[in-house]
Amino acid sequence: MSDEMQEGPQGEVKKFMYVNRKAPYGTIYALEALEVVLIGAAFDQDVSLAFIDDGVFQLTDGQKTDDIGIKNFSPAFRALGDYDVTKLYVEKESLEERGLTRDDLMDLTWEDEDNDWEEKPSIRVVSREEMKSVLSDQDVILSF
Amino acid sequence: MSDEMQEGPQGEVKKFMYVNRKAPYGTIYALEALEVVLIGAAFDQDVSLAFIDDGVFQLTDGQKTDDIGIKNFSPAFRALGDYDVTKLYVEKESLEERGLTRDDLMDLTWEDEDNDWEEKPSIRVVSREEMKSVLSDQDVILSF
Amino acid sequence: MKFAIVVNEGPYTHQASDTAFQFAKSVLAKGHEIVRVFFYHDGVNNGTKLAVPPQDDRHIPNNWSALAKENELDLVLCIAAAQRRGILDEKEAGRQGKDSNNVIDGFRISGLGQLIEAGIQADRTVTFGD
Amino acid sequence: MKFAIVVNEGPYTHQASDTAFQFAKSVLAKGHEIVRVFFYHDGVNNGTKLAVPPQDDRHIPNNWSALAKENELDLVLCIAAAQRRGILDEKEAGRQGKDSNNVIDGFRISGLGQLIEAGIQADRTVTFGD
Amino acid sequence: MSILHTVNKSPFQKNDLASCLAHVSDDDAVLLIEDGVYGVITGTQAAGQISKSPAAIYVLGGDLAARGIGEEKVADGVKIVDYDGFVDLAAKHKAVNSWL
Amino acid sequence: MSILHTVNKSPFQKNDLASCLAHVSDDDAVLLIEDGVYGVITGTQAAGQISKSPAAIYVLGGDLAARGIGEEKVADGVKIVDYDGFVDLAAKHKAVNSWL
Repeated sequence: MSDEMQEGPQGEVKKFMYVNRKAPYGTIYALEALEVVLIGAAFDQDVSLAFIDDGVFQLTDGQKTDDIGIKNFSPAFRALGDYDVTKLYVEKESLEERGLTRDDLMDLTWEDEDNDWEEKPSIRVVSREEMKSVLSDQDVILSF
Repeated sequence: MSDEMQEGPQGEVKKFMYVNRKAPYGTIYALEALEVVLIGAAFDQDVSLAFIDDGVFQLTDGQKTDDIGIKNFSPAFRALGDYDVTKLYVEKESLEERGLTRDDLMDLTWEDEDNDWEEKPSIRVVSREEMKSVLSDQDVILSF
Repeated sequence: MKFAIVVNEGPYTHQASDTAFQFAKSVLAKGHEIVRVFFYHDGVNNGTKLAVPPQDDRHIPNNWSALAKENELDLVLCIAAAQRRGILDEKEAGRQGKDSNNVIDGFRISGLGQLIEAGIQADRTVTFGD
Repeated sequence: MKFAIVVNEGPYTHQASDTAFQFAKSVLAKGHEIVRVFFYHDGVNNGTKLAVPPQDDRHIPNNWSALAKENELDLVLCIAAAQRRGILDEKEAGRQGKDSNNVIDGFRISGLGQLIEAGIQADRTVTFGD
Repeated sequence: MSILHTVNKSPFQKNDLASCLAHVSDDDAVLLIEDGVYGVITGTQAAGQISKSPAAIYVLGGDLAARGIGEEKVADGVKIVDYDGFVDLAAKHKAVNSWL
Repeated sequence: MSILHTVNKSPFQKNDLASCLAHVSDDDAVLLIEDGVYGVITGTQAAGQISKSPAAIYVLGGDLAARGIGEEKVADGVKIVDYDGFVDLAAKHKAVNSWL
């Protein structure tokens, strides 16, 4: 994976990790985390998202919120690719414990401008061991 | 145990159960639950408190809150007897899982006016099975 | 049948207020009575008149306020919980020497006794929280 | 060393704001710098000027306000989170046509970019929440 | 008369469902709402606990749909209700115990 | 450089401590604060998990005292720190990961 990033206004590129461990709708953390990620994308930092534990539920396909009277915000995840947020690490063990597979998740992609705008998947299902080393590698960790 | 109660202003006595399942200080629920119990005591209903799961931590002896800058509200539990709130059911299994015994809890008592003001313990350590039947017996259950 | 409803969390952060709202609408639609909706803990934050949620989102305090007007509901904010969290009506703000107030129409501020009284009067008391 | 502090829960209900406050005092006592305290989610409720806690309890919004004045701290309430929850300063209240406002001295309202900027500028970002 | 228990938190991260199931009487009912609905996903440890309970288990359909949990994923024996069904369950039992 | 993890919730009711311990690297540190401090009570399942972790484990003394958990109840190997110690730990590690 490429880590070439433009420098931000402060002339510094930090590795920002947004950790998502909570389910959507029961609490607002998932929605407001996504709002931070979308705003943060303008700062040209090296951004990753981690989906651990119940956080993986944020990415389920087919969310329909009409009956609970709350806006379905899951389509906003599809916009992440346009904002150059392309590294969504989803923990395999978390999926499995919850009876989910990658097929239950939305199909999120980004277009690689360095490679003839090839469409690439944004979701990277990783093992807990891989997640550990991704977490170790960060400069700033924001948890929701 | 005696269930003779005075009738309230509405001419009805209901069994009110306050369920405490949360630890003190990390959140305000324990403190604000106690405020309800103290106000509710004026209504002459048949009042019980249940301490289940982390709720048992509310009753630990020797709480000293100076360093965290939050008021120690545990002494207010000692006032419950004066308000005729005398049934505090504490679940034995919840204590054990948390490495606690009855000796780690405050010594809470009430004075039995029908028995020459004899001092009696308010805390009744009960098994999970007994807790189940206490819960089954209630008319109004308020959870905190 | 008479219902009392207790809401223990504020708007938006937890689903509790939304679920209580949907539940209350169903209680009324089925011909039952709501003797009171009591807002405790952070639940008092449902009674603010200063909320400005995004246009495409629900307006939780306004929705409660409108439901109360349509159905003559008694929506009570616990005074002790409200003072601690900065929810004051005009009268209370005056008494406390504050230059602003923030309780929306349709809610009233009162004591914890109103919660116990609701529990006594109602056939069922249902709590929504976290 | 430069610290950024993030507070994600409101006053009194969760300990997060208290812990952040004790942490902030220690950061300053040890001679470090606090580039910003950013209040997000229900954390924006720490910035209310209408709280009237019991006399024998701590006054969380006042304590933050005083700490900010003594140490020239930058306390920022996220505008999107604040609007949703009914936390408005005088300017924002005017813009929204509201007759009251409730932000205490020492806090300012600004955008989420201030959180990211703090994370970039600080050597350490520490989050307190639930 | 029996009691209706509600559980609103995910069983994968919180013990509320487990504690509730340990405290229900045989003729009680349990209704899963909000994030509690994740407890019904077939094949999980939570659904296994539910299937062993003598109590009747219900789940709020609106909360399932919101979370993208299709009905084909709901464990056998769990009944799906709407908010009207929630009201009926509350009316049918003598008290409601919310496992907050 | 390694990471400081903080856990602020009771391990008896929430999975945050367990999830944190499953994600720490060997040279990381874990600091238990607020209701997280219950994790150090000797003889409990939580303290057992802690003792198996390669990471250094710290607990905030003020939160222990507030909850009436005496130092004699603190599991072996856990170091007690105050808020100044919390700041030192944050300074010493390259980033802080709060398990909210």
